Amino acid sequence: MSFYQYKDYIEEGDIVLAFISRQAIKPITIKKGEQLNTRYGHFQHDKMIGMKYGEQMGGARGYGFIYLLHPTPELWSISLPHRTQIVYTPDSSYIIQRLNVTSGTRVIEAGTGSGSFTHAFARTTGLNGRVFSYEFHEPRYLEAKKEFEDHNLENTLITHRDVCHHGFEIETIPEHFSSNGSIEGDVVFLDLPSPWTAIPHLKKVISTTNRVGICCFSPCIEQVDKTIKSLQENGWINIEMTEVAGRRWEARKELVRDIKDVVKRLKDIQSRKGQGIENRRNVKVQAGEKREFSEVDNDDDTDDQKFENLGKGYNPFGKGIRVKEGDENYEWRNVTKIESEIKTHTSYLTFAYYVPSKET
Amino acid sequence: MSFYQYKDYIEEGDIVLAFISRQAIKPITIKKGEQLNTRYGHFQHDKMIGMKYGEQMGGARGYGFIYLLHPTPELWSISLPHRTQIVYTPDSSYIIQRLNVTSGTRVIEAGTGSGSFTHAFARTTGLNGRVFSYEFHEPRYLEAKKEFEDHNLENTLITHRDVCHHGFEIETIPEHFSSNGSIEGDVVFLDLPSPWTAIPHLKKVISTTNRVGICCFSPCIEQVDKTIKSLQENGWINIEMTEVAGRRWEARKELVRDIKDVVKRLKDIQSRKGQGIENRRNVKVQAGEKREFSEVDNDDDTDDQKFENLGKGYNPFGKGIRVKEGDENYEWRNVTKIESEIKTHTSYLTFAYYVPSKET
Amino acid sequence: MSSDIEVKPVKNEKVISFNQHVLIRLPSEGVKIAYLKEEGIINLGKFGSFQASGVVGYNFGQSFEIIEDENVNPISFIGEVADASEREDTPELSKDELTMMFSNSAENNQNIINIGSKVQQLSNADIDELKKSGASSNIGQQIIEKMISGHGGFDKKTIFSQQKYLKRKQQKFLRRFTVEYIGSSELLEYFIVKDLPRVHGISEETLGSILSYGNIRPGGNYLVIDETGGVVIYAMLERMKGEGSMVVVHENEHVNFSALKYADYPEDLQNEMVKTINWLQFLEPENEKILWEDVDDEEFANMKTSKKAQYERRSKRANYINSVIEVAKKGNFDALICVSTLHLPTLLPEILPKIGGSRPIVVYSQFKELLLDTQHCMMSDKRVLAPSIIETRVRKYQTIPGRLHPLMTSRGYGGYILWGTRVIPQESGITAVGRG
Amino acid sequence: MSSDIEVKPVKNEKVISFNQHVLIRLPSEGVKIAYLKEEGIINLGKFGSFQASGVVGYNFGQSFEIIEDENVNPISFIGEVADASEREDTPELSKDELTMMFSNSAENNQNIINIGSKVQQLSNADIDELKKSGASSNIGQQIIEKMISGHGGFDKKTIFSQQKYLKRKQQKFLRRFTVEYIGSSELLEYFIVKDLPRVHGISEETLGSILSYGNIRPGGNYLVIDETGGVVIYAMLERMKGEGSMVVVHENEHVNFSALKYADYPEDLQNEMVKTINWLQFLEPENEKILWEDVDDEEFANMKTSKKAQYERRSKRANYINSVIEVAKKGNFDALICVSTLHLPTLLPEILPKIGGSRPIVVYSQFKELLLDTQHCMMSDKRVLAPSIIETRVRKYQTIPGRLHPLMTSRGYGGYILWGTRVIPQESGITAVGRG
Repeated sequence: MSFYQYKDYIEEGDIVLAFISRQAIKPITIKKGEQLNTRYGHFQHDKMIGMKYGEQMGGARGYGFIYLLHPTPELWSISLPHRTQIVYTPDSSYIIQRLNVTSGTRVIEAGTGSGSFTHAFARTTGLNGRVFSYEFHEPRYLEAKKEFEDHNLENTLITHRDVCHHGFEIETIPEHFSSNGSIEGDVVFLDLPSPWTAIPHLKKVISTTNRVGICCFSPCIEQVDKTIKSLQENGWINIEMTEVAGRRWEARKELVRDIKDVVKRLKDIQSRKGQGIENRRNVKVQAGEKREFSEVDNDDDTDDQKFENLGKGYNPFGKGIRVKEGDENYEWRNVTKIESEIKTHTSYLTFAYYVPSKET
Repeated sequence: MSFYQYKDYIEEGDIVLAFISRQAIKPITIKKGEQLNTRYGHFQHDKMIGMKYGEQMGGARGYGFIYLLHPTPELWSISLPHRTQIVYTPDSSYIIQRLNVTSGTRVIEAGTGSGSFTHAFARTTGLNGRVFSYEFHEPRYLEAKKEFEDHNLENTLITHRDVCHHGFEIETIPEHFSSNGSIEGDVVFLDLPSPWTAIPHLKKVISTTNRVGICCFSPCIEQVDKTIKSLQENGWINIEMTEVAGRRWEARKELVRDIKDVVKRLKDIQSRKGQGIENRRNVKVQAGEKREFSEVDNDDDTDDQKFENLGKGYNPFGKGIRVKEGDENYEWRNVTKIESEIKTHTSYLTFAYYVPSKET
Repeated sequence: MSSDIEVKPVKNEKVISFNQHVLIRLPSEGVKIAYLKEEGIINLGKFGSFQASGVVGYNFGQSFEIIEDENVNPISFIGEVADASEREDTPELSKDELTMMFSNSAENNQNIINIGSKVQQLSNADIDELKKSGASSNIGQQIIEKMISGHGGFDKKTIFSQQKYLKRKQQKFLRRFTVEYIGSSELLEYFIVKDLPRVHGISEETLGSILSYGNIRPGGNYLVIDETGGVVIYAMLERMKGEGSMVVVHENEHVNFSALKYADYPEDLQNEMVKTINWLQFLEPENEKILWEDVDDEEFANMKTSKKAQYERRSKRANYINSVIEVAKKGNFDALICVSTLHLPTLLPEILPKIGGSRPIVVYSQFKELLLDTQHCMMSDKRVLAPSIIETRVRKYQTIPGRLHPLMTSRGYGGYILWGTRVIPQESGITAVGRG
Repeated sequence: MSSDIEVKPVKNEKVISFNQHVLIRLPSEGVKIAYLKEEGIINLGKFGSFQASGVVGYNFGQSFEIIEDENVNPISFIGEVADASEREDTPELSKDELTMMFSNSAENNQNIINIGSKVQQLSNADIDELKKSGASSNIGQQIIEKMISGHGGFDKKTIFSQQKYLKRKQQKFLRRFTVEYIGSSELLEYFIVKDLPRVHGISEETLGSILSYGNIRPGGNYLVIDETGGVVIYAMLERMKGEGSMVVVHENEHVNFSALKYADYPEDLQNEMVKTINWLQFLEPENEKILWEDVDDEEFANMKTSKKAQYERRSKRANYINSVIEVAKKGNFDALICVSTLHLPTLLPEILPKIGGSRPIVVYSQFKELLLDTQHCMMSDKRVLAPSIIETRVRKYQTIPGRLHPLMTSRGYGGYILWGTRVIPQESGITAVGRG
């Protein structure tokens, strides 16, 4: 299992994302003898071995099912618990695209946070690229370090460091991460409480030979203000702040309720009411153009009770009974429904470039 | 013609909004002998008199048409030239709703600006309500004053005033505008460059007997910051800043392009190509499962030229010919298309309330 | 201009009064509707209860805190900090200061640690003790602060989890509330919180746009379809404030006006302004008119008392139905306001003749796709000019100077409106120029 | 881990080089693509023209101003202010200062007056004179400033009209530009400006989400439908940088790769990575394989020279088609990337078997309604898990400290993607629990 390429069949030691529902995707590492227990069933690792990634798997006791998914940075990010601070795909995909992160790009990221964006950087830069990730908070650093090792993120180097105070330089860069003894980052991503304190340290670690892009990720507008000023003071150009709004829509069906059926139903009610009255009181129903009062009026309580005995009557829209969405006995219209909770803000994204001057 | 009620038939002196196109709605005042000239035709006022509001009207020389619309604040706002600063309906309708402006509400508005929002306030508060509008800029004040008179906005009083420096108090309030000798505004709308300088003056003119709502309308975030501080210092509570995004969608149709037709067309091309080659070269076309090379290859220039002589061939999607949207010979799918230019920002709206303390 | 006509208010909108419904806004951002009876006690559940008489006489918008014996004290706003002298313990932190602190840590969230129950040093027993220790309502605030100060990792939590934490705690302990007038926004908010599908996901801003694009104003005469139980009708009535009328078309035997029970309109005023008619009556007026002939005086005099009552009731109802059918037949309504799940492409052509020239057509739906079909139907029907689907979305901000940002999440709803203008096309003799 | 493998760059992405296309960004926010030939002159129309050799050797991202004799000077950025010593006249206003001034007046726009041509005190003759008076390129800046200072009402205009005014003037006179590498965002931007319908309204952010949700990376093997003329293919190639491959299915005799002409990929590399096949070949592979038998050596030797060339060409082409048909038949692609106006509910079931297990399906459309139909089709077809329509929209700000606000208007485009995961459902024996 690797974030750098797909494999087809599951083996022991592989990571599988067990898709239980849209809201529940659980990462597991396959180990003989173990079992995944969910409220939708129990799933033995032994049986997963040899199955195809993507396969649907039935539960051990004959009920429930999951799908066995191959990890990708995008699925990984939605499998993380929501309490963690995560840079989700609408933001990360835009940052990657806008800063032209491709195979071979050298990325500087601080802080690592949940490590979700690190995965996307690692995948996109590939084995020819390098990701230098910095995390200040030690427990989180250790957790991320282990996770990156478990996930074989070979092109990623995580460092325990408060970059705001101590900068980005690494004394002993492993040789295969070094570019002429230096970091030489092409792209910088700062998800820090005070990026303006880190920006002055960047000059020592960014590329000396090509244009460098940066994105600073800050929730509050006042942080943006300070960030812009710091970027300006440190020679960054083309500064532009943006926001990304990501929305997700589900497919739904809405019942087509035609007026003809409404009218038919109202007529049915009237005729049954008239019939009821006739039966009960033997009142002669006028066969004229206009209606007898009793056919339209039912504010007489005793009438109502009696009508109920006449049965359910014509009901075109299944009111009162539960109509299953998409029931073929009814006509439906496809509609899109927005997710029930939308992310109205993630952070402000401040982009800029640094162009090292060229001696000519 | 009045913004307070509809009339059915057009009379001399009435204002008519001549709907020429979605982009061109022209307000005219009906005057015998005059003519509206547009590039879509010429329209005589004389003929408009006696026509119904809403009627389609043909041009004088037998071509072109317009619709004769009754003014409403919403149509009025879209009839204004775009260069003017206008509070459009997505913002104004929200402000009116959120601040509970209804029949009888007493509104304070500064500045008047294009007068567009004033119309909406005047309509909604009705003849029992009052609108106190302030404009600093004299030419704009004079223009708005005349317009309000022409439009019979009887419940609206416009004052030429720099409210930031001189406050809102009016020395001689016309009696039918006065409430116990005072303005006693229930709702305040400030569309000013520096609302924070006007806020301290409000206390003298807002209601002393009920909760007062305010909305400050500012394009820049830094203005919001100052506004919030001023509101806090002046005892306003429940301060909340919001943004309104308004989007407009048009109905369009997209051609349904089925894969069966694609395949049919490719087969048609091949068969005509094969036929062409056969005709020209008398090459025996193999009747086997697989294709003769010449049927799929056409990188021979001379072939291409010859094929053109074979006629248009099967063309399921009208490529090359212009298919009119909705042409009944094709299958279509209804889609919504967003307007070509969207307003991504109007202003930030900062709301707050002031509750006069009650002696108990 | 009716400058000296003083409109009789149908209910008190300014001062909290008896025999009226009010909206109670709770620290949890929850809302509740209560009816203020004299001698009545309003129970806010875990927030406590108070005597209605304690709040009556204050202006709407007033905040209170519950003190001993179901009494209340007015406070300037729901986040107000009580005097330090009333406090018993340190640290003294106002809600604003707390919020500042929480937000502050967003700029310094490097120390976030995983907070389990172990760092929350206050036991349930501690909380109970605190609850007992003071009769004053600021105990709620105190408990929150104590919990926060006892919460080792609190200032290290992320802004998001802190907000959630504070809200959860406020919800649990603060005994404060605000009494508000039930305007249409408040009524809508109540149902959005309580039962969003019932109001078909209409947001406040979309309701506002319905009313503005619909040109709703005092004195108008509207045709209305409202499947929200009356929230839209209430919003219209509030805009009209006693002047004008509407015909409401519905699909059942009885119209559902359940939301109007909080409206506190006098029954006769409501009946005068809101006429109801079902679709059968609307579409087949001649068939559905009720055959009614008054009996002559002699016959009436001979009726039994019970029969007389029935006769009069039926007479009134027949006359009502026939008169509404007449109003609908006459048409020339000042707008169509439609908030419905009915399939409009087949229904709309039946309604359009009833709308006056140049009047607005406003149709709401939760789903843009449904409006799209209606929009296409309008475009082939020449009687609606320039139909557009309009989406209005409000984004709210955390409004703390220095810590401004949009709220991180919101519920996904709001809906769309389709707005056009009823026009009267010429049958013939019109030649378009330069347009497709 | 291939630490010491140095990848040979397919083209120079760092330094402006000859024989490569570049993007030229103009002060008007227009963009242009130019090919840098040695000895070549690049003509920017009204902005002037310059020698290609003047920009070669600088880093991509470098800005220049045109001086005399089609030479250029490097400048630090496009809004850079030249040294005061180089100037001839006052007032000295930098672009930033100007922008500040314009914005400032947004806070003081009470003095707005209707500005007609009469307040613009600079005549065309004045402008011509100014143009002649200096050979230096900062004449553009000077003219703008002169016009502004001569423009009595300028500081009284609204922020909106000022911005428009400044842009119009910059567009007309500033002789500055930036040379940028044509990444996929730049190529897309070029087409958005030049021909939006051609790229089906894809925005930069949506292109980014296609590539991320599609898990595009070096070494992948993708199935692609791209009706944008190759913009999406280019974006994928850029992410893959020489590693991996894709099969592109198209509907015409020849695939349209017109956008790739700016890509500067060596032809053999492009041909190796991008294989093409038409729908007939894809859907009916057995029928569409080409019957080809090599002639024996003797027969070949006896061919006329022209016949030999044709034979070899046809042999190569037949082998190519047959090999691509084989690759497509084999399937197991690492993603489906589909940017097409074809009707997918009928097409998708034919494609799905070719996509490997757990691989992403990403479908783009300009219209949500079209994706909705496809989404419903996926939901009844069990082979796509959890399909969602995703909308990503970026909002850009006027980024001047103290004057921050979102841009007032933007073009309405962007599109939507439908993202799901290809799965392999069990035919039988699965019992759902607790889910509908």
